[in-house]
Amino acid sequence: MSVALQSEAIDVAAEYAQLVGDSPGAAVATFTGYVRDHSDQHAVTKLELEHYPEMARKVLEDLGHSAAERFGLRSWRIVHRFGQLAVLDTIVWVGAVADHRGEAISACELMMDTLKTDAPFWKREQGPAGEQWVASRDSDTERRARWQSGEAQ
Amino acid sequence: MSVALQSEAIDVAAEYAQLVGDSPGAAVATFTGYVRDHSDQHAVTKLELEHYPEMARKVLEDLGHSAAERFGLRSWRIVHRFGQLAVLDTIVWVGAVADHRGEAISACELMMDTLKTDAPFWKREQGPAGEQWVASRDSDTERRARWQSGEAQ
Amino acid sequence: MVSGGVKITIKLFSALREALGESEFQLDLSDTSEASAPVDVASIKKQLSQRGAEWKEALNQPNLVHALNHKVVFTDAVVTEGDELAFFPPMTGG
Amino acid sequence: MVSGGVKITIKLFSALREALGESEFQLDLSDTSEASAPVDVASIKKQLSQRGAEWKEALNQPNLVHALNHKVVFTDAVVTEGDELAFFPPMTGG
Repeated sequence: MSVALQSEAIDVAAEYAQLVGDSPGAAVATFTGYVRDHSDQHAVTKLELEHYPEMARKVLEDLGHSAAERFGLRSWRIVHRFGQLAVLDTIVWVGAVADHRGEAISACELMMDTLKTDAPFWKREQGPAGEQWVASRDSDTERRARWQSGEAQ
Repeated sequence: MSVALQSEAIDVAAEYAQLVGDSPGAAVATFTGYVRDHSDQHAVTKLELEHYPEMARKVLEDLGHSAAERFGLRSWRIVHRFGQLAVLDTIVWVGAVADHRGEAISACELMMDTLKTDAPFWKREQGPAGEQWVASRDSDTERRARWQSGEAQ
Repeated sequence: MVSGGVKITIKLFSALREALGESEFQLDLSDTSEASAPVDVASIKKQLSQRGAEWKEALNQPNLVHALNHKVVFTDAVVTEGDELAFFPPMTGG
Repeated sequence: MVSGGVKITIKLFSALREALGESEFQLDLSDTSEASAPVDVASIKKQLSQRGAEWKEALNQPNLVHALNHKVVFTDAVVTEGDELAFFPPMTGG
């Protein structure tokens, strides 16, 4: 039931062990996001993640609590990095523990979809073609909207 | 892109590291199932998992390949245990690597939903009330059917 | 057919294995099948049901699953020499 | 109000911070707001837009997000002393 904002790489194995050790359940789903080596148009070699620390923490905590309530989670964890990242570095890790698989998997999906559009982080890509801020994606806004319309479950 | 059937506990951290090390992608989703301490009506202290080895391997390989094709996975892995299990032991682990989160998460969900109804494993629960074979769940059959109707994505 | 005729392997799992006390055996189709008709899963269920009341009951439960050479099939699937045919209740893994 | 009036904190992030060359500053609402009318996000955008063409452009882009005390709000949200008001482009984390 916690959020971490950190500049260090995410230790996926340690996060998993702690999440499950804290409150074992029958079903554990996780998602890890890594830095892509390309964006929509450009090759990417580095990524800078700017964030709004106080708001990021609040948004991620709210969204963890709301996923926990919606899906009856036993536990959850959201870890998000900021600062300088290299290609294939971890960016984000979410984990959910529930009694049944559908709840754990849907909670991870909800946390990721909401995080993408609601958490105050901004990606700045660096590559051979120079630097630019990453534009937000319509597909992310659409995935986010599914949870409000009840289309996703 | 592989299946393991084993009587030993699943080393989740090692499985994760190998899956991602083999073919890194931007999005990695995993699901782990553990032995519940209760079934629909009874307390459970132990579980015996009978399986049909040759068919189990074939079914799980087919379903991994079909999830990979459907969701354009870079890699996937399914590990299923058999034999004597204790409460909170790992039973099953699936992992999927894709370019985008929706594909990785949906692939894990598809693999789990299909595995539950199609892979030849049978659970026998042991508890204070005696032993019994676990009955199949209508909810599992319904979740499985969503993938054929196109309701799930 | 001097060498024992058309043999297939039958496998039973879970509650079915337990109820019938067997997990695997050879079945000779030439004993009971009609000379030229193709043998299907339904006719093998019929043949095995003659082994006794518990066989008849176990093999005719509504949820019975049949797998031919590791693939779930309907009762009209044709069975030929060397095939492996398995009977079991609905699966409960995962 | 001798001690400087009604102050709030303004924060700017990402492309907005970069375009305007500031990340955080204090704004005194009593300087420009009308005596008794409540101050909302829209009126602060108007006040800041008077700082120059680049401010006007940056604060009037269609996708601009405003967060008041760490919560996304519409432009009619009322701002009071001590509040923290942030402006930034759509978020691209995860």
